[in-house]
Amino acid sequence: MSKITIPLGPQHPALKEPGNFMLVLEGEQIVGATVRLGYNHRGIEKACEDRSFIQDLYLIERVCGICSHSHTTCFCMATEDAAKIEVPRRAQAIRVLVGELERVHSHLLWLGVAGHEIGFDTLFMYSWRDREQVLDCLEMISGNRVHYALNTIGGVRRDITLEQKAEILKRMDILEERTKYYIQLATQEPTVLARAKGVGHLPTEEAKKRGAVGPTARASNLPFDVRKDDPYLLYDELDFKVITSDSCDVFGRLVVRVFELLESFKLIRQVLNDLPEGPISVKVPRKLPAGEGVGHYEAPRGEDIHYVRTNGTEKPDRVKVRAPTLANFSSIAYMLEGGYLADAPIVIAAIDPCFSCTDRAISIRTSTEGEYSLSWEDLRKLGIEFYRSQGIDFSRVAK
Amino acid sequence: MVRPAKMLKELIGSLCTEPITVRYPYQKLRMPPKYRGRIACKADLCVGCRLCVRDCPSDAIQILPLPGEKYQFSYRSLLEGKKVNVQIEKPGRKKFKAVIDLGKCLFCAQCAESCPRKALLETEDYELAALTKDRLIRTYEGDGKTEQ
Amino acid sequence: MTEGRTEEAIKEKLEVRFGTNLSNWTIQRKGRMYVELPREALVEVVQFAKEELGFDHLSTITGLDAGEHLELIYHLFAKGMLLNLRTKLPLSDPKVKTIIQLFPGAEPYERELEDMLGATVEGLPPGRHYPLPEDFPPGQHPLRKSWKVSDAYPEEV
Amino acid sequence: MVSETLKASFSLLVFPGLLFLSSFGMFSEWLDRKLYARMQYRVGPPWFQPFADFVKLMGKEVIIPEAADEALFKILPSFAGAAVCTSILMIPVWGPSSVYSFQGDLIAVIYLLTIPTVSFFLGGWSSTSPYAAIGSLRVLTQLFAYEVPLLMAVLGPAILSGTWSITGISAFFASHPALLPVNLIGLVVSLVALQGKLERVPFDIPHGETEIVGGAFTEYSGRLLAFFLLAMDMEMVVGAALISAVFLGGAMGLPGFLGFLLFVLKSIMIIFILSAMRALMARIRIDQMISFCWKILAPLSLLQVLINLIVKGTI
Repeated sequence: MSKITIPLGPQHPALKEPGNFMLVLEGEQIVGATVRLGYNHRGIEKACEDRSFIQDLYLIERVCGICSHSHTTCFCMATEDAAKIEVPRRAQAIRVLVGELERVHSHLLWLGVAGHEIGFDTLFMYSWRDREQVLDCLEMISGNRVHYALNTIGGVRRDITLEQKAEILKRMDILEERTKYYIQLATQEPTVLARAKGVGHLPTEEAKKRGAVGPTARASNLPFDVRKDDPYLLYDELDFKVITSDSCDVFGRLVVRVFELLESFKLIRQVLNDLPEGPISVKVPRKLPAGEGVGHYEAPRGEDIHYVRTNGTEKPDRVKVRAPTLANFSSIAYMLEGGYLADAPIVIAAIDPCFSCTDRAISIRTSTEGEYSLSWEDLRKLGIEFYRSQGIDFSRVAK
Repeated sequence: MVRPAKMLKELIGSLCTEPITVRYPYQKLRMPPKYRGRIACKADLCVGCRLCVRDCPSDAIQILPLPGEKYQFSYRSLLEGKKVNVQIEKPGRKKFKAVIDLGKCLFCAQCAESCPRKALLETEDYELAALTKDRLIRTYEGDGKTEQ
Repeated sequence: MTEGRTEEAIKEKLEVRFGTNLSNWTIQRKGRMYVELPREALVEVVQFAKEELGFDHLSTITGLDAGEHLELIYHLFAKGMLLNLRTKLPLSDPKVKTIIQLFPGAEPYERELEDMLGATVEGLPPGRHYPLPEDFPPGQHPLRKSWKVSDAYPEEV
Repeated sequence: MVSETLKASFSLLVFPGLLFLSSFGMFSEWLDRKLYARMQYRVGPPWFQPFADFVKLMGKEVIIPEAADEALFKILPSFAGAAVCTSILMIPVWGPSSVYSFQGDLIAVIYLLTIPTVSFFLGGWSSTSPYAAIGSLRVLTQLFAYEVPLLMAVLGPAILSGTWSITGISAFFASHPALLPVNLIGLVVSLVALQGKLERVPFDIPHGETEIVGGAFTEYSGRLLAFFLLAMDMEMVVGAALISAVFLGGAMGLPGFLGFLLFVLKSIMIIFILSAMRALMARIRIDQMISFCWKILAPLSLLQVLINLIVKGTI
């Protein structure tokens, strides 16, 4: 049978972000896969170098739209290490709380996306409906739904009140019940099992060799979790389990994420019931002393690492961001090969990719020679002309 | 343990309840207190330190001095033999206006935090879409109620 | 892997094996240590750390332009410990040997060093650019301190 | 002769043909979408949404790939629609009998209903895009999987009633309603196969959007796409009508308008089952689909034929 090469991306309904996978097909079977990234390089690392630390916080937050708190916490921890700043315990607890709420939101989002990739839109709608609960919590704490802007160097910007605490605990009970339902669903619905079991196999040694992180690694029976292995904030005082699965496939990744939700609820309750008293931030000078620091954080997608070097001015000398997806990339090509085309979207989605975080960092490109750009007016004119040629006149419709 | 049609009960339940969707333009969303919506400015309180401008991650805010109030009087000059108008600025604090470009704003409210006089506020206003870019630029003078 | 492993023990083991090659030890806090080594010894030290000391996860490679030289920092991770190996490359000859035979996952990090900082990683198989586009002006490396957006896109500024 | 031609064109173009079928098809698309949405806690579209979509697509620019065979590319959508319109003539809609009825029209309808599928395949194949090529290959592969169980499932009632005409079958069941439950397995098999024919979840493999974008329709746009989608809607009505006539006794002998009402009611019921099926499951892979059809559906329909042979022998 002749081979067909199918491009998956950079624009494709399965991928919500730009990444390119060239799949060589023999019938339905994938015999070769190449991964190409770099479509969304935004120059964040370079941009950080000529902004002040406070401005960088909000820039770093925009590395990722889902794990915004992970990146800022990681950046703050690296900067605080470099400048030898001690963060109050209450601030650390609030960081843990928001980090876990974010993990719940991210995992529920993933569950929905995974459902959509295997054509199970009902699961998608249900899990996103439930995700609103946790988004409401985050909105209540921080005032924003996605980019919480809660971290600042030396602490957090907003405190948790008693009413908020009660409200969050109430919503966590609802979510826990829903999560248990999803566990049943994932392990009992035959079509989900048919699409998840044995798909995208990644054996333990291969995961270790290719440096897989996060739920991808844990589903390959590799108990690697920064929260346990390199405890930061208050994690060494909190009680939680590292969830692993030995099935090494998409089903394992699904199970690991859903059970991690339960662990997160446990953590959220622990933090809220035992919130340390005290200030929520310390005063930090604008100019930080010279030094360097590494932030190490378990984002919902896996290990996130930031390196910050300060040079005594109010701007950093170098900020390096390594988002979790990049570490999982060499595993994708391995998992795709030998699989079916129909499984490609779910295999890619199973690492919960976030290409824009991965690429982070250069500038906007505008018109180059040979291309042209259209202004709003030009577009409108073009549209009116087209419809006029079809016999409909839109020219009197208001702008 | 495999159970086909696992969700059937839930589906029927969903058919019998109201949709979860908020029918937005007809039904407004309720924002929690301290929601970070449009940033407003009580320009009366502004002392023109421009800390907000310095901290804004996206250059969305500008603080511009307002021409102060003036005493105006005129007298007939004996030397030139004609009427001369004289303006003298009233003594007192200088006034400022804030120009905030909502197209650039990130709604992080760092400016509200940086402001030593708490002149900048977070509001619960979230319906900020506009058809043209220039309508996204809001100017605040006086007590913050007036805007363009 | 070994629970009783301390920063000092690792320092001692590395010093016994590589002696004077290593300099500028910093133990910043629990689980964070920095050490500087010449680039010739890099592959050997990484291999030793991976095989003998249990640092089996490469978190990332940071590259930065420190003025007169490029500085690379290899962040190796083992349970509870982040070992940061620092090596300096002169700007006139920014060459370093690849470590993808030890950590296959290091390929994108090394490509990034080539693209963004203009280091030459010897032994990296030919491949596409990452993360810069294929038509990016050659010889320009955005993370060098001297680089400006106008160098690559003059029409934008 | 002239009146005969007039009658034929009226039934082909107005009732129960194109005009009725397309409006009822759009209604059932809306119903399907609304039910699907309500099962997911959503609001769903307003009643005129399918019509608005159709009008919008009619106004859009038609883009034909350069490498495609233009004539074939353009003719296929009307081909698909025409085949569906013809097939409704042999299914009773108004009252207990259809417009044209003859021995063997059951087989004719089943074959007329494969024409849209074949035209989807040809349309995708002639548009020479990799997504469309994969999609149309899947259309054809899937056709071989569900067609046999569907045919064997409708064979059961035909054997039981001893006639090959749809009108005859529904008349037989109208007079022997006690025999309806005998065909339960066949009904289930044919509902599942119909889901496959209409390319809906869990069998929407030919245009699984997360895998191959639009499948066979990837390169279709504007008017041509509108007609393809309309043909799909009409196919849903014809499929539901076929099942209601063959397995549920059609109009149950009720004359004229009452029979028509019963037809609408039964179609709505079948559409409800189809939407529930769509909401309940994930899309399966093409290899899983084929093994499911051949290993489970086909033996089940054989069992149905066997049961009906035994029942036929006893009555």
